[in-house]
Amino acid sequence: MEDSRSKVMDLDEAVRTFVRDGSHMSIGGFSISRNPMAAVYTIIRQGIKNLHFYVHSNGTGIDELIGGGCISRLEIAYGGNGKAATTCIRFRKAVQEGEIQVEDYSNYQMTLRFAAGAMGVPFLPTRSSLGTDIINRWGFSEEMRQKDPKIAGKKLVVVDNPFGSWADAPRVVLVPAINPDVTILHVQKADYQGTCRILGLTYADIEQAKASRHVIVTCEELVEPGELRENPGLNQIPFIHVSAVCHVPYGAYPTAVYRCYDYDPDYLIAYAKAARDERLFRTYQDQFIYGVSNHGEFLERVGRKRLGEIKADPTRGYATNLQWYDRGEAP
Amino acid sequence: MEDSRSKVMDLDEAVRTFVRDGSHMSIGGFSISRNPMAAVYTIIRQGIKNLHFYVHSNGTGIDELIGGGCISRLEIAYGGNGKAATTCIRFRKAVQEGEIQVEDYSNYQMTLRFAAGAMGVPFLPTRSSLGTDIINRWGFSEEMRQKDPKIAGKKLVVVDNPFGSWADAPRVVLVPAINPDVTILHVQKADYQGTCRILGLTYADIEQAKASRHVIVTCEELVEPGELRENPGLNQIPFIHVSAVCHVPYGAYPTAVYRCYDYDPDYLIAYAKAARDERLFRTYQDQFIYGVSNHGEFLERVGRKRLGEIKADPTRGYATNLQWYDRGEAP
Amino acid sequence: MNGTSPEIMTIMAAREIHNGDIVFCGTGISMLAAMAAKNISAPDSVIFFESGAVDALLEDLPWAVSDSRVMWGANSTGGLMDAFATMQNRITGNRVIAILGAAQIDIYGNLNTTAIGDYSKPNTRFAGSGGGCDVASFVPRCIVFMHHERRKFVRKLDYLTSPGNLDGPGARRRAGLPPGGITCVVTNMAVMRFDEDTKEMYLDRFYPGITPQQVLEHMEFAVDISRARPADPPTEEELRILRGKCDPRRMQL
Amino acid sequence: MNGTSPEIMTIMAAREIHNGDIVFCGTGISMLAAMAAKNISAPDSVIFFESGAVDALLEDLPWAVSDSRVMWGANSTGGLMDAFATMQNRITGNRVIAILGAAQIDIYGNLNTTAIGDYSKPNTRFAGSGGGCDVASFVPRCIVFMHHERRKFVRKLDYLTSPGNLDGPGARRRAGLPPGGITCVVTNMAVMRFDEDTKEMYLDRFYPGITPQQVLEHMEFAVDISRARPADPPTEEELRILRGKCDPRRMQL
Repeated sequence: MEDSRSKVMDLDEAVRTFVRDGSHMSIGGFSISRNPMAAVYTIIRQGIKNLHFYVHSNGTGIDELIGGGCISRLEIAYGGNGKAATTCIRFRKAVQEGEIQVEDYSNYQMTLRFAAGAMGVPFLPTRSSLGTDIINRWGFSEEMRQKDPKIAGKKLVVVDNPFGSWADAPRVVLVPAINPDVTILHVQKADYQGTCRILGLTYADIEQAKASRHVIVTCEELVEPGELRENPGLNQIPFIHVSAVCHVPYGAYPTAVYRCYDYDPDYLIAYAKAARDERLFRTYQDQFIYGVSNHGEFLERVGRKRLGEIKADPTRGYATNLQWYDRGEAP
Repeated sequence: MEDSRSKVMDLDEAVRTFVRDGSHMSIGGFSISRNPMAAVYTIIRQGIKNLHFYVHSNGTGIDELIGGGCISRLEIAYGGNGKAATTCIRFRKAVQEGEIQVEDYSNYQMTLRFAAGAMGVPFLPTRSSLGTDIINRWGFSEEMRQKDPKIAGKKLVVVDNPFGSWADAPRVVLVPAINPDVTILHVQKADYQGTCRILGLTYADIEQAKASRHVIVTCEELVEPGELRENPGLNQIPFIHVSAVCHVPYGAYPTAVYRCYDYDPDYLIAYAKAARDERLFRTYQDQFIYGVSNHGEFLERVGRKRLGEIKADPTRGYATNLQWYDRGEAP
Repeated sequence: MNGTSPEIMTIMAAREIHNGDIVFCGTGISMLAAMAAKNISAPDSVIFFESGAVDALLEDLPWAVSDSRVMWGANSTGGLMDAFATMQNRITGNRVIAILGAAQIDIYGNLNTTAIGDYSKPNTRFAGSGGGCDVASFVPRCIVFMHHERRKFVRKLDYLTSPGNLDGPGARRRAGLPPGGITCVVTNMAVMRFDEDTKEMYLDRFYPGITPQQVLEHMEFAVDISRARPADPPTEEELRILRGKCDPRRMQL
Repeated sequence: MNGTSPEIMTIMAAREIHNGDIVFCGTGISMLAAMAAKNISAPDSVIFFESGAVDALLEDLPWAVSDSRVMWGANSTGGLMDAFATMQNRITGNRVIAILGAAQIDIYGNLNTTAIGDYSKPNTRFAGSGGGCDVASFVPRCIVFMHHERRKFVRKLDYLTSPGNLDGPGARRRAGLPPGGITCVVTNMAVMRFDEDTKEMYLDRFYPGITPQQVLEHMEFAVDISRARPADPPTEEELRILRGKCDPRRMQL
């Protein structure tokens, strides 16, 4: 009695179907782990523009999208890329040069905003950021907010606790729900219905998926529903939330996928170097993004040898002998 | 580098240490599944009184505690016991006879209240119950609430959405956080530090545990920390939340534990019959609760044969040939 | 007439379920209706329990929504937080149809599952809301199973547990609820629905052997019977699947 | 003097960690301090990452808090919702000590990790709050690692990302925050703390070879140096464990 409809699609088709100029979006993963990079490169290659992005700490993917000129508005908690870049390079440049509009939140606040969207409530409360500039300074003006029905009228609201001093919290911050048009996740296993199994840390992927009108899943392994149903407690995202499933092995490369492969420090450090210089960055993009037509060709360009070197140790889930020789920028 | 302190205790000692007359409490499980019954019987046997209980749909355990005279105040969403009792018998009697004070919420609201406690916020919002008597009628008066610092000053609060019509929700209900003094859970596996692994549905156990000042865990299997650390993604409750661990095989009997054993329909139906009649109920309690000194003796009284009959099929996780010959009460 | 009374009720409810619906149900007859729909006309409907199980296989009939039988072969098993969020969430919640029961219902489809008599010292206490109030608050369509009796179809509820149309047109909106709530009542005599404008209950279909007048005699309040027509009885095919596939051991029916 | 500057800073921070503490840390030197404490004097402290990993084994040094290296052998791995709830939760949160970094700090211990210059068009943009603002809002004790430079110890922050004592005595309470926030600053020259009454930073310990006056010369604002005493340098034992057990491959130090 399983859902008979298959949601399997080619990634290029999935992005073309669900991602539009101006879409409100988020991607899964955290800094240098489990970013849906194949989808990120596809978005850049398709020349999609003016995306409004919601980000907790998704590093590599966001920086590439900014570098690709795809993002015009960004609500974000953290733009860093592990040891390759304490602050993501293209993100830093774009903000300093006023190329993107930014609204700052904390990591928990962004997570709660996705959770509110997933739960179907307009806001969730937290004590985080009381007394700080996260409350006092708004990146998006109230006029801009009032004009655009797709963003909340206020960045956040501070209210007195209507239960008095209950839970020792005289005051809380309410952060508004996010319901992206589309979220893209990369997971270890999915089936054709769209059910997802994530191994290791889930970050905010589950909340992001459930908050979104459409979810595109790229997966390392495309399995039969029966396999996932043997252990239903391990499937964090039921198929009812998912619109498209794309089988893309190494779909998070150059970021890491627990138990599958590690991040590629060489790639990320080379990227960070290129990102600092406009000419080098164009060369990088021409070679690795525009110079290939899909993720398979991209991986060929990276080279099978390199992919072999970052293969995860089956017990530990990461490459135990991963070396890096260049620490990128100074901290 | 593991926490070297063992939290393993005898159940009798754990209850004596953490549960007091008047304690605010909750128990894990849902209706006829994974109630910490060994702990419930221990509480009754120790004669603990005036407990203030927080309940979503924990059926069997709550009804026994009410029958044992342990509970004086109850905040509850649902008091049913599967096919054995559409409404729990001793719960119904106690409410009708005014023996306990009751405050009604919905199942989601009780779950959110535990989640608020776990998250450290004074309330969480929902759209549930707008326009209903769950909002209009209070079981605990405002005077009583104002006098007792351990309960919130208000049952709940309805507020206008401070983000206007954001998320199409003009108004929401805020339900106050619960932070019980102690919560007791029964799980399939735990280690001596207190880390828990629950198989199958988690109900609201995780939120209840994290909301509580103390957590007593009873477990089917007491394992080494190293075993649980092989798959950290399957451990829902880290040891930092847990005060005591008690190894009690069949500790949820007569309720079910997924992949271990089923509920015992014969026991539950016999219980429901006895519960309807004061004399029969005393006889039941004398035989199964007061007439034994611990859960081991209780299980001996039930009989190893019966326990064998409800053993879970290793694939399906329940007793595939479970029969019941008496459906208990009419619906 | 074909089929016993529980069988007819089950089929009437099953016909309300569309392909692709997410069906929130309890155990017993409501689960059978969901299984019948899935086997007869809505193969891609998804059976969903408040305890947190999504798309359970249900090869054995559970005693409760927490039963291990809802976990075996399910698509996913979470907890109550996940389950209710799926219904309050407007994206998935709008696909949910719920099947509920109640002790009392009023003309606007509001339900009482809490207490009869004075709430503070009731004559009869019931189990309480459970997830009933939640789902009736969140989702666009709910079916209620009721026995047609005057004491159950009442002018005024002793306690309003789960919201139907509250006190009439616009009331859900004014209270802050999304549209929806109780939209269909399936009884042992008839199928009742709610008028789009007045939000009041009306008689839609009556079963073979029953007259609209008889239906009215079993209710404390009067409803419009002008649109009432005979219900199409369960077909042989529907009954064959219900009996053979959904409850072969006759544990419910 | 024994130990390099990063080694001294690591040991100074490690000494702040008590047995049983839950240590919120990032990667790099903050993680080394947590590991040093666990190996030297606080064996039952629990290393905790905002990404959701509890009590990681850390047999290899991670590049980021999301790194698979924090998952291997951990006690549990959840997500961000779990991790931040553990800190906002008053029961577990009160056991948390955090180790942070910042671009700027003021006399009340407030931190800037967002931007230098005008926020709307900054001269230098940093990564942003991440979990820094969250943890500084929730927990009673936070250590900040800083290089002692005038441009970092500033009279006025360009952006207040993470709350210390805000604008002085009572300010956290007035804002609605629990007591706590930034309580200790460990630099390459000294250890600074905050006065209980004035909530202002003061010089507590200066390292061998450094004078209180030199510390003041590296700050834009003046602080009380009347309580300043020389720091106890790292012991041989502390350094042996730090070098041998926490970073044997010298990837950080």
